[in-house]
Amino acid sequence: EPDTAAPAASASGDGKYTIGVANFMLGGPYFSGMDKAIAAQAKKKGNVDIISTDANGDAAKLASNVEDLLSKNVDAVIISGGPLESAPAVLNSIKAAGKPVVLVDRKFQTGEYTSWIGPDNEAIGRQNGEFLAEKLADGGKVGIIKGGPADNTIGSARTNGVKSVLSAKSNITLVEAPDFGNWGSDGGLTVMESLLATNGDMKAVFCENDAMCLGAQRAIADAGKTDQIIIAGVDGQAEALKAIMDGTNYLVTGLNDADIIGALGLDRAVEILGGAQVEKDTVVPSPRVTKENAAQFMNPDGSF
Amino acid sequence: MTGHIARIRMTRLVVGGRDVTVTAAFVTLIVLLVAVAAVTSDTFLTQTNLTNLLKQMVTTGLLAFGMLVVILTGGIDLSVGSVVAFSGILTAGLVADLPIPVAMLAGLLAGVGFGLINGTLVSRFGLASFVVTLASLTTIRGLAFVYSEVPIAPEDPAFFTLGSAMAGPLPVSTLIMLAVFVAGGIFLTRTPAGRSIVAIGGNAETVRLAGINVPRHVTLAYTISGACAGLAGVILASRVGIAQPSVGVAFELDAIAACVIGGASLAGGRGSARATFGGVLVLVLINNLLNLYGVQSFWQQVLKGLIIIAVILVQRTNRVRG
Amino acid sequence: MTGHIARIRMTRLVVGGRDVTVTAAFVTLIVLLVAVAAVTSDTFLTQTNLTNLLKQMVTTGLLAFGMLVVILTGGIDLSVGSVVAFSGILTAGLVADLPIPVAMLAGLLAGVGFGLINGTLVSRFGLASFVVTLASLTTIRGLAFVYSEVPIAPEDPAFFTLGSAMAGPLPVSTLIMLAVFVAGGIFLTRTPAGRSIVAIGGNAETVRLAGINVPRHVTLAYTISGACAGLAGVILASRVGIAQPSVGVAFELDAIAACVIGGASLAGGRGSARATFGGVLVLVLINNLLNLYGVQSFWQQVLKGLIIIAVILVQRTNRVRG
Amino acid sequence: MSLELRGVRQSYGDVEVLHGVDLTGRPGEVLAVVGANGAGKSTLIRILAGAQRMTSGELRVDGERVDLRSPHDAHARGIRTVYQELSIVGGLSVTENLLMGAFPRRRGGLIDWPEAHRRAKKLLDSAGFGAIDPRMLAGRLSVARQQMVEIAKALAGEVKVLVLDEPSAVLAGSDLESLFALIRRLRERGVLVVYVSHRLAEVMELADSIVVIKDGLIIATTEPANTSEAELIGLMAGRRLEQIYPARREAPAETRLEISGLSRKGEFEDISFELRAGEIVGLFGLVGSGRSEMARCVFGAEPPTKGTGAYRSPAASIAAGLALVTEDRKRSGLVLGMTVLDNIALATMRANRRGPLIDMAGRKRRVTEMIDRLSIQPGRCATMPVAALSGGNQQKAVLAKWLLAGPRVLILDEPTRGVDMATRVDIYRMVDDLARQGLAVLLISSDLTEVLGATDRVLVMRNGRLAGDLRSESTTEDEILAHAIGQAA
Ligand SMILES: Nc1ncnc2c1ncn2[C@@H]1O[C@H](COP(=O)(O)OP(=O)(O)OP(=O)(O)O)[C@@H](O)[C@H]1O
Ligand SMILES: Nc1ncnc2c1ncn2[C@@H]1O[C@H](COP(=O)(O)OP(=O)(O)OP(=O)(O)O)[C@@H](O)[C@H]1O
Ligand SMILES: O[C@@H]1[C@H](O)[C@H](O)CO[C@H]1O
Ligand SMILES: [Mg+2]
Ligand SMILES: [Mg+2]
Repeated sequence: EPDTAAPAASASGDGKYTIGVANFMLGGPYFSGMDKAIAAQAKKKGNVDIISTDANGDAAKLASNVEDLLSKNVDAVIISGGPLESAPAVLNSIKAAGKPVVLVDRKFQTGEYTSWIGPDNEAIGRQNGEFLAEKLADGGKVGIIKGGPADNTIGSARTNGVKSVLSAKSNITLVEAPDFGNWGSDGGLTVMESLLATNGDMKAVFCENDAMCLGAQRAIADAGKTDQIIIAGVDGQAEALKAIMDGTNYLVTGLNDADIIGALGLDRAVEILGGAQVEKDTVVPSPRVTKENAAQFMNPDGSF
Repeated sequence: MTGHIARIRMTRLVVGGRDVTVTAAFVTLIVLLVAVAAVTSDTFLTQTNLTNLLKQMVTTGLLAFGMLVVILTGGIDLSVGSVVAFSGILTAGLVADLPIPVAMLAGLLAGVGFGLINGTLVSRFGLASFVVTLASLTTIRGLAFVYSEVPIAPEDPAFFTLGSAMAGPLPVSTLIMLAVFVAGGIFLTRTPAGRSIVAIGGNAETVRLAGINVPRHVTLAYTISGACAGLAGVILASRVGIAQPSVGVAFELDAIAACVIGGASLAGGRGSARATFGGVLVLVLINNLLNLYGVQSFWQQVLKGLIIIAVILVQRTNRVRG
Repeated sequence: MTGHIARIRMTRLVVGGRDVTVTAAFVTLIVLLVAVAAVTSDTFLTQTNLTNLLKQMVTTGLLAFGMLVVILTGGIDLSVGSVVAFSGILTAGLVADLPIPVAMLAGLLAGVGFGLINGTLVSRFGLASFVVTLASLTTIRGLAFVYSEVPIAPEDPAFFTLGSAMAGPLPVSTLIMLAVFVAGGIFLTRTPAGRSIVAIGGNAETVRLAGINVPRHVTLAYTISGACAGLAGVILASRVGIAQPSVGVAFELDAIAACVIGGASLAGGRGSARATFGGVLVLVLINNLLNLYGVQSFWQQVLKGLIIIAVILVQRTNRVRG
Repeated sequence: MSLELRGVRQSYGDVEVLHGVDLTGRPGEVLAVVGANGAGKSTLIRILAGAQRMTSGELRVDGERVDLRSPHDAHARGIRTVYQELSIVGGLSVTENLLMGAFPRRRGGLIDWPEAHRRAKKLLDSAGFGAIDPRMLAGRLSVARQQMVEIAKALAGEVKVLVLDEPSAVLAGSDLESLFALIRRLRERGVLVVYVSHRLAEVMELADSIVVIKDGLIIATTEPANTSEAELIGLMAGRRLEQIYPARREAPAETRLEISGLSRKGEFEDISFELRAGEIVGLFGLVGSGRSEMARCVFGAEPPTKGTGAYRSPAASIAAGLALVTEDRKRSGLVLGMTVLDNIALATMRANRRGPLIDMAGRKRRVTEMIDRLSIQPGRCATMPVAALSGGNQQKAVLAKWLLAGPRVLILDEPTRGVDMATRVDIYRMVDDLARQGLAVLLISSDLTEVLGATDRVLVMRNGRLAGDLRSESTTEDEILAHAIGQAA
């Protein structure tokens, strides 16, 4: 099946590709889900071997890992950059080795890459903002819980999206939690508790991802405000989808599925290796997930 | 490396033959923090905020007590954050097959087990606690992810009880933490095992020569810390309702800070449950205040560090040299 | 808390009147690691992989040397990871207005400044280094974000040079790190200041009575650590091509591990530049091997912790009791 | 209870330090063990205490062979030990130090603190050290008082054998008397007392039998009635010592140190004296009389509250040619983890440089010379960790460090504490030589004989004040003591 005459034939010459995956950090369900999705898709293809690395959150280690991969003569590199904003020197070294590089989820701010596949975070934010605006027709306070740290543009793009819609509504007040939820449920819980102490009259809360929303939901339940405060998140994490389906106060999320992005990323790398002309940036649509359509996004075999 | 400080002579407060200057300064500090908070923020004294405070103390409190016991022996336990993650995810994972209390007990016992291993490596093999627990921090975190890479959210709402139930105005989890401090205080001041642990931190060789089994007591100290971390992990998972393998990173730092703010010496042999509880209180109050004032996250970090320095500076100048 | 180990009697290796058992065991360990790697992996000995290894050592190596100096005094410097972030972002930020070398110097000097502050708090005010640097870890991290919330990527490709240039087969950054170790080794063994630092960790009072200015030397130790962290931050930013205020979390742990694997005692007074370099090598080799064998990330963590324990166990049983 | 050691051997690494020791002690006997520094006395005692397991050989208790695996085993058999090095936990109260591991408990297992303090008080009283407050933090006590606590601690529980390793080294006057009285009481109760000391006078006074240990072997067993101090010294040292103290002749030259009205609150008050080149001045006083504090203050280790003549810092002192050999070598004299070489060179690093670097070869040469001069642990000890030296040799290493600095004024605080007779003689001779070359020496000592024998002049301190200034040639031990306890005519 593989086309041996393709311009970028596999290095081993046997029609099999080896693709290196450089994860900036795997220690989060989204990122490990992404890594698994890439591997699963490679298995599905049959002619792709995956070498996966984890930099454990250390940018220098990411650089070394990429060099490791290049020294193993991989055909292409996929970077799942997580909270890393960019790595121009790393991209340079891949370019110098003449290999294509595909970015998944995280689009680096600077440096040259071959192709990127990921969500439009600002759009997800806007979508959530519009949903909340609909639900809060009578206005009210909306809390915002950010993941942090401050240099994380994925999160701030989402929050900016929400704000761009809601700040235009005169009857809606935004309250941003001063501290970060660190993208986890425990952080979401404590930040929400503090927020509830200062702004008990909130009508809704938006979190930059589902994990934090799930924690926030418990804080709201503990405070006995389940009927008062609605929740909007991002990602489509399994537990969040379930909460939405179950008809709780968790009403909406914007799909940012690691399974889909990972699979597309692998496909994209293979296409490039096959010599295809590909789109440079591909935005994966992030449908609004509510009670009505949640079931269709629930993937029992998914890794996220 | 102590002892070369700019000497500041202070008037000392002596009550009933005991020098209580440090205690007095410390209580003053806490009262001051509370007073400032109450006056400048209209939220501080609300029921919700106070309940929050009580709940937010639980994890740091439990870890700090366990850490204190280890610090008293002259050691340190860096692995507690990873133990929190492991015992939480283990409990949440077991809930599918076992009754909730049994699953929770298993989580706690996992902490005990890790503590035993840490303690044995330190006491029987004479390894430095810092490295042993640094290594186990890494290994146990890895194990938590190996057990489950993704968060586990038990369906049964009874799983939330431990973390969110209230006993009157007080959260049950806070009561548990307080009980640990009270029992732990008695243990440290009034039982032979507790006294041995304190003495070991002062001079292990002397304790050995006094015929006391030093390795056994050191192991006990790490086991207590492991148990506290296990308990903290179970309570945290129950409170959040979801157990995550990534939870608890850097928790050890707050626990250590609480001990030191409470006047414990990292060289061992000095520290008390009561003062450590005070340290926990100070830390939680600082966090709470910075939030109530809406200080931005990274300025919070800047200030938190500076406040900690200020607090221990005050402590330092108030302490009689030994 | 040392000294109660299961006693294992070993034949000792004595060369020219010196007991070199530990050194020999250590060198054997490294040779063994390399041999296993070379035999079992066809990638290990490739030029790229070796270059890669050399580059990977730079950050840990620089931080480990600075950490060693502080550890020798009996202290610890937890703030190095935050200093790496700060000096990196400062350098990248200044590149817009200043010539690159000047900006880099500024980054290094920021490290020196933080080290000075840490050292002064520890030595002049008698505060425990663990808490001082724990607090400054928090504060400096916050300051990095205050300086710039967003990452800074200088446009000028010359910014990448320091981190990626090669001098023949060797990366320039590695050469810099090696130079630090060589100069540092001489400093510690052959200069009065270096010997004083080692002695202070053994018994500060004795050193003070020998007419040596203890606070000044302790401050110097933290300053050296700060300088190393500053340098590491500058090189890291240059290597990645972008400076991000959130980098460097938990870097201190690897640095400490390297020192201890190299046989340094956290109580102070014992440790050498050469052995610490060995420790860095062991750590980097472990990482590299686990990667080459394609061990899954979380299992890597599990194994890494276990290997560290194994290494220090071997070290421990080989050491003569003092 | 009787104790019997048979063919006891002990090795540290490859070095054997006991080569088959046989020793017998009977109930109600005071058995003195004497020997030069490094002869193996403390090693022997650690074996008896269960603190160290012998490499080979056997221990019989009342004829039955026993294996002491830990100090706990020894305690269980009523063998209690006071070690040469202090092992007080400074952060705990005296009571806790005394009762460690054997607290009275209430029902429910909790410690009964009031009862514990009562027992501690009783213990101190019965040992004759009733002046110590059991509730006090042990770390606040002077070295001598800590030593008393150590002794009292050994009496907690049932004692059948009491092993004392140089218990008297830091004691003087009535404290010493209390100790002797205690030992005699124990003997009457049938306790076997094993007593190690370098103070031969007290050995002759106390002991029922004496064993001499030399280089890890017992070379003589005798009784006070059948021997003399001189003979013992000859046996220990392997040579005869003609005269212990060199004859002093006066040649006081210019003033080297002039202290005037020096005070430090709570420690000493209004101290004035001067030291001249060429003279050796003794400083005697009872425990806690403030001698050490005063010396430290002169040296700049602590600031005075009033007065002149003291230096600003140890560095300033050293620059002016002062040297201070402190009384507690472990706490302030040595860096235990470093080599003998590093320790001896510590105070002279800056002076011996080549450019920025230490002159390593020159340093080694100078230190080796000093090691030879003081015969510190004969053999190649320069690269050994100083902690592996015997107590007396450690003391000599401290002395060597300061002699290397070539001082003009030498302050010695209990410099012969734990040092054997032969070495003492060497030290006295060396100090005498140095004085003849123009050094001014202040010799602080709790050993009356030494204070009188080795000096030209004796200052006496009492309760932090100077209570006497006597000429050595014309005074007596009794007169010095009378000044020290405030009963001088
Ligand atoms: N831990 C050790 N390691 C190596 N050698 C040791 C150790 N402890 C003691 N030694 C050696 O054993 C020998 C006997 O020492 P010991 O302390 O028993 O002498 P001692 O008779 O008590 O001397 P002193 O009168 O000076 O106290 C000495 O040569 C000493 O250097
Ligand atoms: N009764 C006491 N109880 C506790 N500590 C005391 C007592 N008397 C004196 N001290 C302590 O001893 C210190 C003075 O002891 P110092 O060591 O200077 O005396 P010294 O004459 O050198 O006696 P020593 O033989 O103990 O060295 C005082 O500052 C005090 O802290
Ligand atoms: O997009 C991802 C996910 O939303 C995740 O939850 C956090 O990190 C971001 O990069
Ligand atoms: Mg001895
Ligand atoms: Mg004295």
